[in-house]
Amino acid sequence: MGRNARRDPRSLPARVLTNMWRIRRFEEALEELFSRGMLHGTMHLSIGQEATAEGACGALTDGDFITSTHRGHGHAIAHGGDPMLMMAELLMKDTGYCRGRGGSMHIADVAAGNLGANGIVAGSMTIAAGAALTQSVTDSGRVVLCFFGDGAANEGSFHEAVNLSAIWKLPVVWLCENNLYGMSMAQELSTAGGSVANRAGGYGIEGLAVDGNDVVAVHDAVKGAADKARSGNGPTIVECITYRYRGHSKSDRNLYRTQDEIDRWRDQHDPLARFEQRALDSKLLTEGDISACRAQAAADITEAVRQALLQPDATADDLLESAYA
Amino acid sequence: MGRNARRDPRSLPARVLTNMWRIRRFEEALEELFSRGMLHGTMHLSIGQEATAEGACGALTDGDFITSTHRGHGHAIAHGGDPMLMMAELLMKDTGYCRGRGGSMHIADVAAGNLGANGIVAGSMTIAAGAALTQSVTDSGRVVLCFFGDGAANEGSFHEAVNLSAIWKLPVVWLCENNLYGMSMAQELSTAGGSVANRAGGYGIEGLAVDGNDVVAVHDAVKGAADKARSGNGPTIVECITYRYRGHSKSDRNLYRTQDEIDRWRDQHDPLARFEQRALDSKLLTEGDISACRAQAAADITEAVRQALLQPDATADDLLESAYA
Amino acid sequence: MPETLAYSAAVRSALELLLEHDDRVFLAGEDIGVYGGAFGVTDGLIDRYGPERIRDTPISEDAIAGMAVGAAITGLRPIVEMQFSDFVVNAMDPIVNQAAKLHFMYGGKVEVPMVVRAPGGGGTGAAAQHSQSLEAWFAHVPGLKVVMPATVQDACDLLLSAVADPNPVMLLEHKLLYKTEGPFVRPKAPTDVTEPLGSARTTRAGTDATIVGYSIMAVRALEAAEQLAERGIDAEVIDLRSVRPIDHNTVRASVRKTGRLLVTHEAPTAGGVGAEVVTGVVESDALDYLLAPVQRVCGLEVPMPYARDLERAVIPQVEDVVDAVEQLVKA
Amino acid sequence: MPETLAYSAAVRSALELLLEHDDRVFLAGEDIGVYGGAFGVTDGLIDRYGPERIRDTPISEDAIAGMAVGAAITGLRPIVEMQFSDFVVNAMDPIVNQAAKLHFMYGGKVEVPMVVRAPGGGGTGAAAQHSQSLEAWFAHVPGLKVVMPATVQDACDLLLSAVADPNPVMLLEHKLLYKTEGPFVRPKAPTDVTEPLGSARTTRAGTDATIVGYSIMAVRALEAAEQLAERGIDAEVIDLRSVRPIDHNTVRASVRKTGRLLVTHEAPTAGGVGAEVVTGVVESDALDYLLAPVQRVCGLEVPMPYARDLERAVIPQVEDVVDAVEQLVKA
Ligand SMILES: Cc1ncc(C[n+]2csc(CCOP(=O)(O)OP(=O)(O)O)c2C)c(N)n1
Ligand SMILES: Cc1ncc(C[n+]2csc(CCOP(=O)(O)OP(=O)(O)O)c2C)c(N)n1
Ligand SMILES: [Mg+2]
Ligand SMILES: [Mg+2]
Repeated sequence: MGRNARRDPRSLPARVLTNMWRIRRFEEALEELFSRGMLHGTMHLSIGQEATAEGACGALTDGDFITSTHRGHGHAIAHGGDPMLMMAELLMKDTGYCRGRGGSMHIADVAAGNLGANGIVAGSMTIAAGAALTQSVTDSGRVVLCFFGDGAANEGSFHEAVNLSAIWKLPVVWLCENNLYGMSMAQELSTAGGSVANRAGGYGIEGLAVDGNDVVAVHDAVKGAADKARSGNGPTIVECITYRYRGHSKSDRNLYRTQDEIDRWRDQHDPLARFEQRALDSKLLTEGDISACRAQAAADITEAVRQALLQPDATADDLLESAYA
Repeated sequence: MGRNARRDPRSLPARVLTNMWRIRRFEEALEELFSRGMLHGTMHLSIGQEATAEGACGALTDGDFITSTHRGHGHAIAHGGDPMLMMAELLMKDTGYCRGRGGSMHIADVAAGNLGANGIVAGSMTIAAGAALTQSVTDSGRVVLCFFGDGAANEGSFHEAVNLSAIWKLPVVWLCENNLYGMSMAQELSTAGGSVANRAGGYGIEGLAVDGNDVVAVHDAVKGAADKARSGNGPTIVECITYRYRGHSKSDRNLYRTQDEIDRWRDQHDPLARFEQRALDSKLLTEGDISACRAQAAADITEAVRQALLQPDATADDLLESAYA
Repeated sequence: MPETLAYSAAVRSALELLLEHDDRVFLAGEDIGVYGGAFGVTDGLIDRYGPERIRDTPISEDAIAGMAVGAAITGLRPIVEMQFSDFVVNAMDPIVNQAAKLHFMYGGKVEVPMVVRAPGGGGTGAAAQHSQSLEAWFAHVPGLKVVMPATVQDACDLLLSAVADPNPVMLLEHKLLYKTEGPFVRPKAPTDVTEPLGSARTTRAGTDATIVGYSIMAVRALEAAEQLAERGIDAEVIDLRSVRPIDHNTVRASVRKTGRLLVTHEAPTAGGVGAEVVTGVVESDALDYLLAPVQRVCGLEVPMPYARDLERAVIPQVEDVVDAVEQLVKA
Repeated sequence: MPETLAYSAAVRSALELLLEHDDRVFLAGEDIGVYGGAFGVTDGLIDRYGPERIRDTPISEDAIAGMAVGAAITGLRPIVEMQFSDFVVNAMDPIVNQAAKLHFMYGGKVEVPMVVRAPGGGGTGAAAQHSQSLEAWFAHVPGLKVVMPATVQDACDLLLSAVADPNPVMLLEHKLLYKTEGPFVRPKAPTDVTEPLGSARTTRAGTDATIVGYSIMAVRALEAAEQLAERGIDAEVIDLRSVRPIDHNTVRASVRKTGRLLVTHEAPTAGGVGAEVVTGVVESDALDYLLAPVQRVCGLEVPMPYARDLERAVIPQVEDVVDAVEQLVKA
């Protein structure tokens, strides 16, 4: 399964743009639902980071896997997840991806190759290594793309997972979404050595940093890394420089950065605006196409919310039987 | 306190050589006691690695700290530990360093700057960072030397500790004793990136690899790193290539390496023989001096064992009051 | 006259006192600086005490706790924060294998005066990896002390006592308590407080049944007791406050009086601290006073679910305690 | 006719069967290859199954366990070894936050069939960081199963059952048991064994007192019962075998018969599995059958010391059980 299983007859640029807009509209819809008190808990929005999710997942092949993070809505959508089932999960519905048991931080669709979001920073990295080991020993020809944040690069799990993947030449792509902050901690202050990509050398693997708001650049870098992994040449760290416009989570007062910085990224580096401009310039899409993509994305998410709201509520009836398979 | 507090009027080379012999004789005495059933548990001998311990600790200044490992007898002696109190500990005596509660893997003398051996691989690395933080915030002018093995470099703790030390510019020297194996695991197979020193770049700090069986080379490298740390310029990874002649611990059948390899290291690279030859060649010591050093070391250890055996046994009387300060 | 304060402000006031009076004290943790901590506990402290004493760390729980051990044995008094108690899984080695054992293992020649603060518990919709109550693990580790303040006053006082203690102390706060308010007498100096670690407090005297809880369940137990009073049942409520050591004598004395015992905590039932409380009773002569089987009102045996109703079903509520005590008294 | 085999060989025979019959099974851990494992359990396996299925790992416990989670959810059946159970502190996140929770958290749509083998316990002079018995931690985690075989046969059978189970299972062996020998019927295929996880076994019937133990203390309990028999005391012995779930019914039934309960484990007393066993009894009607306060014969509340006599003092011995049962019966 996976993202490419959704047959969409439109051109690749149209699909990419629509998907990025879907991610943004999904997050915005959540903000709206949250403000109306319809969600529980907190959430971590990826508005501003759409190009990284879409570029990375778009470079994968049917059957490839991803692991995701606490900031995982974009990953799930980009990997072909159904926004309705995601929304249903967040709305605490029994038909949501996790039957209302997981919520925002645990959206998974293992059968479709999304091995799951994870509330533990760097918690999915060793899992990704294991999933890649399965691919390696079964010669499946599939790769695992592991999303992690810049902050995660300072967890011991990062180190152990990357080292293991390097010595075992596992088919994994380590995809760092460097949005400059781990919660309030500036990446440059927390991460000795400057960049995450720079750490690759210590493990004898390749590391590259790309503009994470350029969906094509992300795609190309991940495509290269995935091809390499698939052909048995081991892992790569791909660091995507990007930015989140919203706070870390709902409780964030943004005290650790300036409004000016946020504005600058939004106004000058927005991944959607940039891709639209580029597609126009290179005549891949017309103004009309772009409007159509936007409208499609908006409609998809509106419909997802509408459908999700109609779903039956999650139930505690079989809760006690749910902890064990 | 620390090693230099022991006033020894002899020349530096004589002291260094004697100390290295003390370490070796100490380990040999343990083997002997072990074979006579007088010890409990297992132990990790550092025979073959004496130059690293002595070279590193010899580069420190009074008041500097070390943290040690499961293979820590050499570190303790090199840092000025009293072989009698160590032996008493291993012989389960109440006057041993740890009152018989710690044994081989936990010899410590915090007051004298040995913050302790540690049974957990890489377990002392974050502790060393914390001890270095104390030096930094109190402006003590002291440094912490943290011994760790090549195998420890693949623990998450290594990563987190080194990163923390780098961003906080802590006065710590990361001293890797690379004896080519972590138990049975060859360092080159377990450690992506080739060398441990090579990982330093990922943290933006300096890493250097030296001949760990050359006591002078070790001394010089550590001296440089300690000076740098002391003057506020942060940590360094100093990787010392060395070799252990004995098995990992008492249960090791040495199946993962050849006798030939062991013989080669012992016959061609022995740190004691090499230093003796060098001292002779450069006329720092005479044959007579060397004999005197050896004799002194042997006598010291014999006396340590004799004294230790006379000590009162460790007692369970106050055991229940011992867990809490 | 006591002022009224929020629990989180009480924790902060203890931190301020300590920072003010003791140069050796410093704080470290993720986002405790300008962010003020995930739950706002350290809000504003960095402005007053600077980044050297209010240390923002990388996301490296192992290093945070291990660094604290190293700092503690060399003379500082670290107070570190695990952003959520769930993340302490990444710091088990420094806490359990190092902090808890060094004093013993090194023959009594070193002390490890460090405090780990960690917010636990559910009710915030944060699901399975952000809602755990892991006190039972630490309560099982010789060398550690584990305290869980339920009241605003204790939130301050037990923290002061924890920092004064020469041993490593886990101080587990409950997220939902942070915003609760209560009477507070502000200590003038850390030494004003001599609240010993390890003593329970009887927060309501009663004759019909003993309810033992701690942290948020001590609060809910008291509410339950008030409701029970309306139904003519007079329950005694004990706030354990410390789960290692446990003040078994206070519980036993109460059971000898009431003959009925209910223990409650939010952590899952099986293997929880409640079992230890119960066992402390029935391995003593207090067993003979028991008029009915003991009851536990604790977390269900599942990870914490996200959905509101499911989460509520997993976490013991006031009415669950009320119902169980009613049954107990009828039995 | 059963053959006589060592416990470690029985574990190995289960591993061999599994490797032989199921391609998805692989082993991973530190020094499990040519070294044969720190306790020789995997001796020779790498020669027969190769380094892909007998995977030597770097010293990275977090990655070992996390990798197992990832392999398990994608179709393999990992059996990983923590070289000493003490090192599991470095793998708590993958075990507790991931393996135990994924099935629930992802709405039942994934299974995590992995087994973590870990040798625990003291008596080897390896001191505080190499002698712990940490089962109580895992017994408190919904989503995990925890088994602790005491006999040679169970060492094999419970491992086969653990691997057949679709859930993550902690299989905690005791170092001192590895060399013990006992009767062994060799299964022909993994499916020959249908020993369910979670059932206790009454290893000696008796009428005067119930002794509940597991792992090495189930063995010592049986020895104690034999000595007690000579003194005219007829003890029933229950080998719990599984500490999550706990077979409370077997214990309760026994207590209803004997009226006296002693639980024993090597882990420290406070907060140990014994408390859960006791509570399972006194929250049922079996309480009414208790003729005397329950007794615990468990580890002392200190880290494990190195010196032989001190270590012996901390670990419950056969004579400690004998003495305690005598007192219990007199009471
Ligand atoms: C082990 C662990 N430590 C801390 C946290 C709390 N936390 C959640 S997200 C986050 C920041 C993560 O930063 P980064 O990896 O850069 O991802 P981003 O949020 O920027 O996408 C923190 C500290 C956690 N969930 N898990
Ligand atoms: C966390 C942890 N994992 C595993 C072990 C078991 N163990 C003890 S020493 C050792 C090898 C360590 O290798 P290295 O760091 O190279 O030190 P060396 O023994 O070579 O001096 C292992 C695997 C341990 N003590 N702690
Ligand atoms: Mg980030
Ligand atoms: Mg080594």
